[in-house]
Formats: sequence, structure tokens, C-alpha cells
Amino acid sequence: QRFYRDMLRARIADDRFGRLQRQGRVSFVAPSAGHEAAQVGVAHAVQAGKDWLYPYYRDVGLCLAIGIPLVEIVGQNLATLADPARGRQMPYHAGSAKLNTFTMASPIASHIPPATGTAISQKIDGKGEVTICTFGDGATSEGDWHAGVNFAGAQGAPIVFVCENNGYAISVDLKRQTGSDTVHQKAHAYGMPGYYVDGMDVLAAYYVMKEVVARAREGVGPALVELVVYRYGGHSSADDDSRYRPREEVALWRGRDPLGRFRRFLEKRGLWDDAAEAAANAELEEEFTAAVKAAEEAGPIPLETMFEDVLAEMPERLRQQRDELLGRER
Amino acid sequence: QRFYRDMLRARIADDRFGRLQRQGRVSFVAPSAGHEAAQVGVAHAVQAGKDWLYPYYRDVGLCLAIGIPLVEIVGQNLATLADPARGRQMPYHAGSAKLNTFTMASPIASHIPPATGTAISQKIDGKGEVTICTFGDGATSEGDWHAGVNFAGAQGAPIVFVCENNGYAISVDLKRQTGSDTVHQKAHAYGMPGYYVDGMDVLAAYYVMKEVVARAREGVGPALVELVVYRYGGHSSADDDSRYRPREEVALWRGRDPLGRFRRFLEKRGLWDDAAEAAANAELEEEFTAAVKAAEEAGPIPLETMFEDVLAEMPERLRQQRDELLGRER
Amino acid sequence: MSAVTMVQAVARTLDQEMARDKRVVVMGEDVGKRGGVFLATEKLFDKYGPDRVIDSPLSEAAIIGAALGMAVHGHRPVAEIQFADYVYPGFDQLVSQVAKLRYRSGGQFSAPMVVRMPTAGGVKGGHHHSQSPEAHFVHTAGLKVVVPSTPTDTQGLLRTAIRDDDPVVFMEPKRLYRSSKEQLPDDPDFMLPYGKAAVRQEGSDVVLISYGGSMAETLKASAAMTEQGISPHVLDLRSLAPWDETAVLEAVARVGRVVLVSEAPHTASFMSEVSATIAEQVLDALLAPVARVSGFDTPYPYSHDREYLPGPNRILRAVQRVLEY
Amino acid sequence: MSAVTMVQAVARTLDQEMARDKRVVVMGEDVGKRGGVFLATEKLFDKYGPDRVIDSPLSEAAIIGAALGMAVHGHRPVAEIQFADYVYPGFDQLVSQVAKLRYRSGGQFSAPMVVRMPTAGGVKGGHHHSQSPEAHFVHTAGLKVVVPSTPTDTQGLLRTAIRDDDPVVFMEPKRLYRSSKEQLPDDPDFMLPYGKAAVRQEGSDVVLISYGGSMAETLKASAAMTEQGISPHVLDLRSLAPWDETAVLEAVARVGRVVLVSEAPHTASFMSEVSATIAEQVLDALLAPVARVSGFDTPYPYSHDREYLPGPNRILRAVQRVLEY
Ligand SMILES: Cc1ncc(C[n+]2csc(CCOP(=O)(O)OP(=O)(O)O)c2C)c(N)n1
Ligand SMILES: Cc1ncc(C[n+]2csc(CCOP(=O)(O)OP(=O)(O)O)c2C)c(N)n1
Ligand SMILES: [Mg+2]
Ligand SMILES: [Mg+2]
Repeated sequence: QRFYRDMLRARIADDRFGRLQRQGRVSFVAPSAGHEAAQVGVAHAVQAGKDWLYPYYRDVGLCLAIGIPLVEIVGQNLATLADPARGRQMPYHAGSAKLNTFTMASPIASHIPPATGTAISQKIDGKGEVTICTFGDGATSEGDWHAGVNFAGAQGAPIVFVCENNGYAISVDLKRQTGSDTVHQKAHAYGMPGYYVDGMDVLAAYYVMKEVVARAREGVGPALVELVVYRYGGHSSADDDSRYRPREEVALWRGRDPLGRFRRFLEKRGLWDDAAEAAANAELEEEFTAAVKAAEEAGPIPLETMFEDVLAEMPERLRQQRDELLGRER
Repeated sequence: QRFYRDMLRARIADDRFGRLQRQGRVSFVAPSAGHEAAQVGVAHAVQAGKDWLYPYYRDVGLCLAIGIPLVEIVGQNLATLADPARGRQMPYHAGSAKLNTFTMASPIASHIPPATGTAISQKIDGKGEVTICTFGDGATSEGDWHAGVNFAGAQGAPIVFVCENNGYAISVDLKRQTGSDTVHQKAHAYGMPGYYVDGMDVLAAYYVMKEVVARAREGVGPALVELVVYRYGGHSSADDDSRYRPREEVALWRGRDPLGRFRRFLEKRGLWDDAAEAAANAELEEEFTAAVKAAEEAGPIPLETMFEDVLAEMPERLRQQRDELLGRER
Repeated sequence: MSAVTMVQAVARTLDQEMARDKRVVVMGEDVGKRGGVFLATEKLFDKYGPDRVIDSPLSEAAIIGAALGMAVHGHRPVAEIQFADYVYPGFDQLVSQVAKLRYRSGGQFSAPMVVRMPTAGGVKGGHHHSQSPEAHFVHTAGLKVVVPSTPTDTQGLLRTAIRDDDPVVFMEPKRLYRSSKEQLPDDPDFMLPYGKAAVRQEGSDVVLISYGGSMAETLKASAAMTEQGISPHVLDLRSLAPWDETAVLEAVARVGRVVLVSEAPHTASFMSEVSATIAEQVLDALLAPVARVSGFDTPYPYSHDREYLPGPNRILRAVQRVLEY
Repeated sequence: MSAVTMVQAVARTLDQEMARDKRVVVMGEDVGKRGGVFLATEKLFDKYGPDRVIDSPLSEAAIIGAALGMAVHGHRPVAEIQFADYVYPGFDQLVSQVAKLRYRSGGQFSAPMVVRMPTAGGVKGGHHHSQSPEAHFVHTAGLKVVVPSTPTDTQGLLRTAIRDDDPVVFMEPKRLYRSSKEQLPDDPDFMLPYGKAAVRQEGSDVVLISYGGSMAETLKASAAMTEQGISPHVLDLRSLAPWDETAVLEAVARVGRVVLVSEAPHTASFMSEVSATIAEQVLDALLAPVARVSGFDTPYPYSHDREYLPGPNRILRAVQRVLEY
């Protein structure tokens, strides 16, 4: 049930953020519906707080499932003081020092070399920590992706690279993205094992990840896991996917919905029913409503914080610029 | 005999440039001894003047064998007006528009994406041209290498990527360079075939390249060829390889010398003997001496050329800077 | 033809140049069926097909580098970087390969190519959809840098860039993409030269110099000044490499007071060069120190990004300072 | 201990800091057995082993990015870029990841790391072993930039950088690596602050401001001037972000004449910022326009690279101009 609940929670968050965006209360969303099984499967395979995570913008479900408080995610998306990052970035760029989750950055694949560095650091420390780094299929084309994955292979660092392959980078399908038919086969170039998994089956995602993470923890070295998924929505709130994706294709994949499949699985075993569904829905919708309220009550980001956190100490020049803007100049 | 002669010519050039460097007449050399079979094999597999070449600094043997005049190579290394590039770069950075050979640049692997672009352009034009792009084993770690090779795979462009794998990137051996045991297996990541060849056997290098180039010409798409070689000398005249390579290892590889092996092969067939060797040596040494003389007589690079070729037309600011340096300011 | 926005001017100019010259190709992320995330390449894919409208993999190094290789082989690529902030993965290709090819080859090879990129802020994009990296390009010998602020200038300068034999970084201020419409000239060969500033307003009290996205705020400020009886002389540089030193120095020599407006981070920016050049060239004509109104020396923020931009009030305050000096 | 060169000062400081703090690691191309191509990491591999002296693959993005990931996880990496010219493949990691991490995470994460790079020209290295890319770093908020010119400053500033909680770009002028020797202080905690210029000579006729490699030519020029009875006040900035505005403005306000010397390309360089700041802050104290003696706006050439560098003669000519103004 935990898996199902986490997937439902992600689906509801995705839906609610979409509504907030249409209401103009969130400036941007990156729909994650269709990715839930992959993200939840990954989340349950790691030791939250011990292992390190380098997720990417579409990983709302992953961030929630490893334990980042919903109010922090909402706060980040609404840019209020509930955001531990103080509203510095656009929505869908979460991060949490508490949960060893590296704050996301927009440049695709730019988090891969840092993830490898953390894994090298973990290897040196020898405390059995592991790093998990997620990204999309398009990310695999970036030079930084190659640089990071190759270094991990050369060092045998304890890191698992996880590709949430939804077949598209915005409008560019995998055929135009790369000459290889799959992503997992790229592992061969780095001397590491590659795994090819149905990322819309939460149990498959979970068990493979659990196994691969365990091996990395033992010191076997890095691995590349390809989780095949699909994004039901557009790339983002700024996208119109009907320009490049046939509706039949979308319908086909929706038929493999990870929530629907796992729910049927649970129901067959008598572990879930309509009542449970209704209760969970109500509770999670309620949780989200409360989180929005709490995030908004945390209050807006004060103007002067724009000048903070550039360096540990504010440079003199920047102090002058701040004072000028705030009308404090002498 | 052409193959052998070209290898001997490359070996002699390498030796003579080394001497010029020790005499202080050339500022830098990148020894190519040990790479001759690979470079000559590649050269004879392309249609010089029709196909495009993107070589790298160690390819003296390749540049000579495809027909770049020795005097131009010497002129480039001595930085005289015999250099078609007007002495703009350090030694071992040749190039020739006449022979469709892209002028080399020092940043490792930075020529890979341009090589892919040329191949894409050739595919669009459909004239059956092919691009050959060479590089070392270390180059395969750069992000630009991945970006270029991946794009070629996605586009099915007519390009052959050729790795002269000498096992080291300066002091870093392949183990620390990448997690894969070989370079050719990286082809799998891009959906292209990879070939693993003894690059110290000129016939093997030639026949494999001939085959692969022919396929690319037919439109089968790109390929990655790994030519296993060894560099006898240091990485460059600035290197001391005894810091990182055991002498026995060097001796072992020298035992597989491509010239010696091919000479024995020719002699068995009565196609070569000591007389032919002596004659060829004398002639080629003579050719080199003459080329140095001709390159020096071409004359030094005039100071004012330092300000030319930045753009098609000299920017006003730059003209002022030139006039100031030449004391021409009004 | 009907009036168009800046982004439509880009699409139309690309269409016209592709129709005119088969060597012109468009390449980048999502430039194909998607028509570009800002629709700057809309309809081109249907009209010219996959050989001339190339959806690249997600790699700016691949885009810029491959454009160079195509240019060297006889094509005239117009590469799109989806956001200027994403030029950095391709920065090595741009500065080490593209900018230096003509020089290092002694003129044997050249790079007739354009690298288009939506630039600057004001669209709630946070750090990585808002930056103004022009200083990096201007500091790199071998590149031309253009930043238009109107649909007409966009067409005239983009056409010049596409027909240019040297590499041009063409920066399109995304917050101006749809902010105004203009009737474009009918002349299919309408081109504008680099290095010629446009006088947006004639004036005699203070010279306002800006370009690109910040022209919007600069014009707001100059309107407000005119209200208050101050007469600003407003220059839109339009290209930064080369930039119109003649027009700038003449105006400053005549007026004696100048305010430079750019949203790029203040320190070691393009406007630092303009300020330095002014004081080095016409020191004695200066009645007040040159004033710069710039973006702050922080990463581009998400919250308060409007306050980050040099707005009319900050410009007016700077004008007050130079007038009262 | 015996007198050492600048590059030996780097090696010794790295050794001392690695001995002092187990979190300090060295990473880069050929930093291991090879000891670095300039021997800046000589003997460290034998002493500290492969876990703390890491030979990276040939990828600057991997080096800078992995250093960031190690720093975030508790190590204190000192990354080496083999030549400053090769920072560009890692430029995205430096400007998009390293420089912005503290800001974008709201201070949750920081990047205590140093990126060392041999910089500048004068060694017959052509375009790609000679460049001075400091302007790119200074323009990027979130980075500190240091360029020492003596062995002692190198030690004092490198130690400060290694113990700093923010990322520092540490640029070592390679033509000074072995040009002079100095006795280093015995104090194992000897550190120098950023943003404090060194007065290399007290004077009253003209202020000469430079840093890094160009200090050599600047000192030659100042010696020649002194011969001729001109009294130069010579400042070595030592760090560019932050830079010592106070010392610069004080000196210029007092003397009224200033020449800035840097071999970086002239346009939109760091010295553009210094020139602009001087004229903006102490306009009325200027008895002559600020003069800049810079590298030319071309790629760094191979032939005549000595003429490319701002040499004593060009500096003297500029001094003449500002004195005669
Ligand atoms: C370096 C860089 N280039 C371009 C972009 C613009 N962009 C944002 S998301 C995206 C597509 C990413 O696709 P993929 O990696 O498959 O992830 P998905 O969105 O499909 O989950 C692009 C091109 C970017 N963010 N960074
Ligand atoms: C981007 C970049 N980083 C570093 C260097 C310095 N460098 C020059 S050659 C070289 C090693 C190249 O090794 P490999 O690719 O195997 O070619 P080889 O010299 O062995 O033939 C390095 C690190 C460079 N030229 N460019
Ligand atoms: Mg995708
Ligand atoms: Mg090698």
C-alpha cells in the first residue's frame, strides 16, 4: 500500500499543481503523471537521509516519497518562505540538505558530474553510502552526462544512474536523440551493467533498483538503469504536445497506467478497494490543501534576500548594490 | 611499397622534427613513432581531395600520406610563410583547405562535433563524400566527443571515427580513463558498429578502413574504429614518460614495430631489400632537408599579419590596435 | 504583409532566406515539428523538411560544433540555442572552434554561421532562463554579437547575419518577442549594418545608451523624463561587436552626461567597456561621471526578478545623479 | 626551508594543506604519478595515494563537476585544469553549477573548492596554451578569482582559497612559474586576504596597476621609468574578485594619472571594469584619461607572441601619453 499511496500522492500533487498553474498561482509545471511508478520505486530502494540523491525537475514523486515535506515542495513552487531554498528558483527545482537531495538546476545533465563526485567522495569515506542520479532520455546526449558517467565508471564509484525514459525530450523522440535503440545499452561504453525495466510497473522498478543499489553499496561499482515510462501531459505548462505526439500514442500509454495496474494488483489480493481509494484520495487532497495554506502563510520572500547567499559573506560591491536598491545608500 | 615508403617518411619526419626541436629550431613536437601503420592505413583508405579529414596533432604520418606537401608541414612547425595557416599556431597543428583537412585545434575532442557537422552536410549533398575523424584514447572522455559521435549516430551521417589508442593520455592509462576495457565497444552506445584492429599492422588498418569507409559511402551510417597502437616517445617534447611508463613496456611494444613487421613481409615477397631501404632512406632524408630549406626560405611571418584573419574584414578597433603597435597611429 | 512581432520576424526572415538560398539550414532542439519552444522556426519543418530543419539531440556542443562543420562544408547554418543560458555546454565549441577557425587556419577556413539564442530576463524563468551572457561573446575575438530590440531591426540584422561570412551570435530578448508589432519592409533584401546605433529619441540633457531587452525600460524612463521636462538623447546600440563608438562618443561629447542601461550583471560587463571607452576618449567633455544602471552581481533570481532588472525608477535616479552632479 | 619558485610554492602549499586536513584532495589530468605537467602536484601521489590525488579522465566537465560533488559531500577538492584555455569544456559546470549552488539552494549547499589553472602567455603555446580568461570568471557572480604574481603570494592566497567555504578560481601565470625564487614564511598558517593589492613601488607621478603575468613587464617598465626620473606607484591587485577598489581609488585620487596593464584581450576585459570604476568614482581627480595597455583583440597568436603581450615599451608609451596629456 505504501507504494500505491505514494504514487497516488504524486498523481494528486501533479494534478493540483496543474490547477494552481492554470489559476496563475504557480508560474510553471513539469507534469509527472506516468512517471509515478519509476519515481516511487526508486525512492523506496534508497536509504533516505544516508544515501544521496541527484534528481531532476520531473521528480516530484521521488522527492515526496523519500520524505521531503510536501509543504517544502509547495513552498518552492509558490516561492514562499516555506521553500528551504528561499524562492531562488522557478518551480520544480526542489532540493533538501536534510535529505541529502542536491538542489536541482535547470541545465539538463549538469548534475551528473557532481553526482559522480559525491559518489567518489562516498567511496573514499567507505561508509557504505550510495548516490542515485536520475535524468531523462534527452539528458543522455549532453556532454556533461558522458563526462560524469564515464568518470564514475573509471572510478568504480557507488552510484546508480537512472534514466526515466519517456521517449521524448520535449518534442524530440529517441530516434532523433541517439542512434541507439535503448538507453541501458549505453552502459556498455562505460564498463558498467545496464538494466532495462518497465518503469510503469512499480514492483519491477522497486526490485531492480533495490538489487542494483545493494550491489553499488557492496562496492561492485556503478550501474545504469533505464526505466521506460511515458509522460501523459505536455513537457511543461508552456508546451503543446499535440504538435508532435499523436493522441493515439498518448491514449495507448495511458492504458498502461502504473496506478491502475498496481491498484488491480492490490485489489486482487484484497489489499485495496474503492473505500480505501476514496479515503486515500480525500486525505491526500486535504493534505495538499493544507500544504498550500501553510506554504502561503509562511509568507513572501523579502526583497533583500535577493542579495544573500551569493557567497558566504556579502561582497562589498553587492552590499552597495543592495543599499542602492533599498534606498539605503548614504 | 607505397605503404612502407609512407611509413618510413613519417618515421623520418618524426625523427628529424625531434632533432630540430632539440636544436631549438622547433618549439614543440608530438612524437608519432609507433602510430605510422594506423595513420598510413587510414590515409590510403580515403579519397584525398574528395573526402574530408579531421585529424589530430599526432597525425603527421596521416597528413603526409594524404598528400599535404612536406614543406607545408615543416613550414607550420617552423612558423614560416610556407605554412598555409600563416604561422598562427604552435607546431603539430596542420590543416589544408586544398585537401579538405580541417585545421587542427589544441582542445582535445573539440573537432569531433564539427566533423559530424561536415558529415551531415555531406549526407544532405548526397555526393558520396565521407568524413574521417581521428583522435586518441583520452579524447573519448570529453563531453564534446560524446556530443559529436552521438549526433552522427542519430543522423546516420557518413563518418568514420578513428581512435588511435596508444593506451595513454599523457600519463593517464586507459584504466583510469574509462571503465570500458576497449574503445570500440563504445560504438554500441551510439547504435553504430565498432571495430577493433591491430593498428601496428598497416595492412590490417588499411583493409578494415577501406571496408568501413566504403560502407559509410554507401550510406550505411557512421562507425567507430579502434586502432591499437603505442607511442614510443614521450607525449611531447615537454614530457618525461619515464615518470609513468616502465621501460620494459616501451621495449615490448617497440618489438611490434609496424615498419619492421611490414618490411619483413615485403622482403619475404622479394619486394624490398637493404638496397631499397638505403635508397629510400637517403631520398627521404634528402627530401626533408630540402623541405626545411624551402620552408625557411619562404621567410618569417610579418608582424602585421598578427592582426589579420580575425574576421573577413579587420574591425576598426583592431585596426587602431595594429596601427598603435606598428607606430602608425596618427 | 501584416504587422508582426519580433519572434514572427525571426520566423519570416528564416523562411525568406531559406527560400532564397538552399545552403541555409536551421538546426537546434525542437526546431522541427515543434517549431521551436518560442515558435521562431514555426512551419519551417513542413516547408523545408528534415534535411534543412534539423532537430538536434539535446546537446549545445553538438549544435554549435555541427553548425561549424556544416558551414565549413558549404552550408549556412542558423543554429538555435533554446535559451542563452544553455550556451555554456557549447561554449568550448563557440570560443575554441568557431571564433578561432579563420584565424588559426590563416584564412583557409571560415565559419559563415549564426547562433541564435533567446536572451535576457523578465519572464519569471529563474537563473537559467533569464541570463544576459553577451559580455562573454564580446570579449571573444572572432565573434560578432547582435542584440536587436524591434521586429524590424531583428529582420534587418538577422538577414545581414545569415549572409555574413563570419560567425554571428544573434541574441533575441525574449521578453520583447511579443511585446510589439511592426510592419516589416517589403524589400526581400532589406538588411541593416552592424555597428550603427539607432537614435530612439533626440535630446540634449542626458544621453541614455542601452540595447536589447533593457530598451523597453529605457524608453519608459525617457518618456517619463520628457514629461518632467528633461530631454534625453536615446541610443539603441543594436550590435555589441562591433558597437557604434562614433555615435556614442559624438553624443556624449555634445551632451556631457550619460547613463548606460543593461540588465547584465554589473561587473566586467559589456557596459563596463562602454563606460571605460567614453571616459578614456572624451574625458574633458564629461560634465558628470558616467553612470551605469545594471543587473546586480548575483545569479538571476526567481523572486523579485522585476526588481532585479534595471527599471525606469532606477534609471531615473541615475539620471538625477548625473544631472545634479 | 630553501627558496622556491611559484610552482614549487603551489606544490608545497598543497602538501602542507593535505597533511593538515584529510578532507583536502587533489584532482585533475596527470596530477598523479606525472605530478602535473608543470609539476605543481609533484610527489603528492606517492605521499597521499590515489584516493587523495586523483588522476581524472580527460574531461574538464568531469573534473570541475566532480569536485563540486565531492565538496558538497564534505571533501575540499583542489581541482587542476591543465591550462586555463581548457576550462571551456568545464565552463557550464563552473558557471551553472559551482557558481550558483549556494544561491540556488538558499544556502543549504555550498562549494568549498579551488579550481587551479596555469594561465596567460609568453611560453610559445599558441592560442590554446596562452589565454587569460579571467574576465569570464569575474563577470560570474558566485566565484572568487585570484591571480598571484610571486611565490609568497601564491602560497598565502592558495592557502586562503583552500580553507575558503566558497569556490575560488586560482589562476597561476605559467611564465612566472620558474621566473623567480622566494623564501616562504615558516608559519604553516600563513594566509593572505583577497581584495588587498600589494604596493610594489611607492610613487607620485603615475599609478601603474596590473596583476599576474603582466606584473613582470609592468615592473620592468617601472624600473625604466625610475631611471628616467619618473616616479610610478605600482599596484599588484593579486585578486580580481574581489579587487581592491579602495587602494586603486586612493592612489588614483592622489596621483591623478593611471595606466592599467593586462595581457587579456582589450575589449570587455577585467581592466575595462577597473577603468570604468575609476572614472565613475574619482572623475574629478583625473588629470588625464585612464590608459589601458592590453592584449590585442585577436586570438592569442603563436608567431610574435612576445609582441602580443603588453611589453615595457608599450607601457612606457602609455605612461608618456598620460603624463603629457
Ligand atoms: C543544457 C540545456 N539545454 C536545453 C534545455 C531546455 N530543456 C529543458 S527540458 C528539455 C528536454 C529534456 O528531456 P528529457 O531529458 O528526456 O527529460 P524529460 O523532460 O523528458 O523528462 C530541454 C531541451 C535545458 N534545460 N538545458
Ligand atoms: C580540452 C583539453 N584538455 C587538456 C588538454 C591537454 N592535453 C593535450 S594532449 C592530452 C592527452 C591526449 O591523449 P590522447 O587523446 O590519448 O591522445 P594521444 O596524445 O595519446 O595521442 C592532454 C590531456 C587539451 N589539449 N585539451
Ligand atoms: Mg524524456
Ligand atoms: Mg592516447
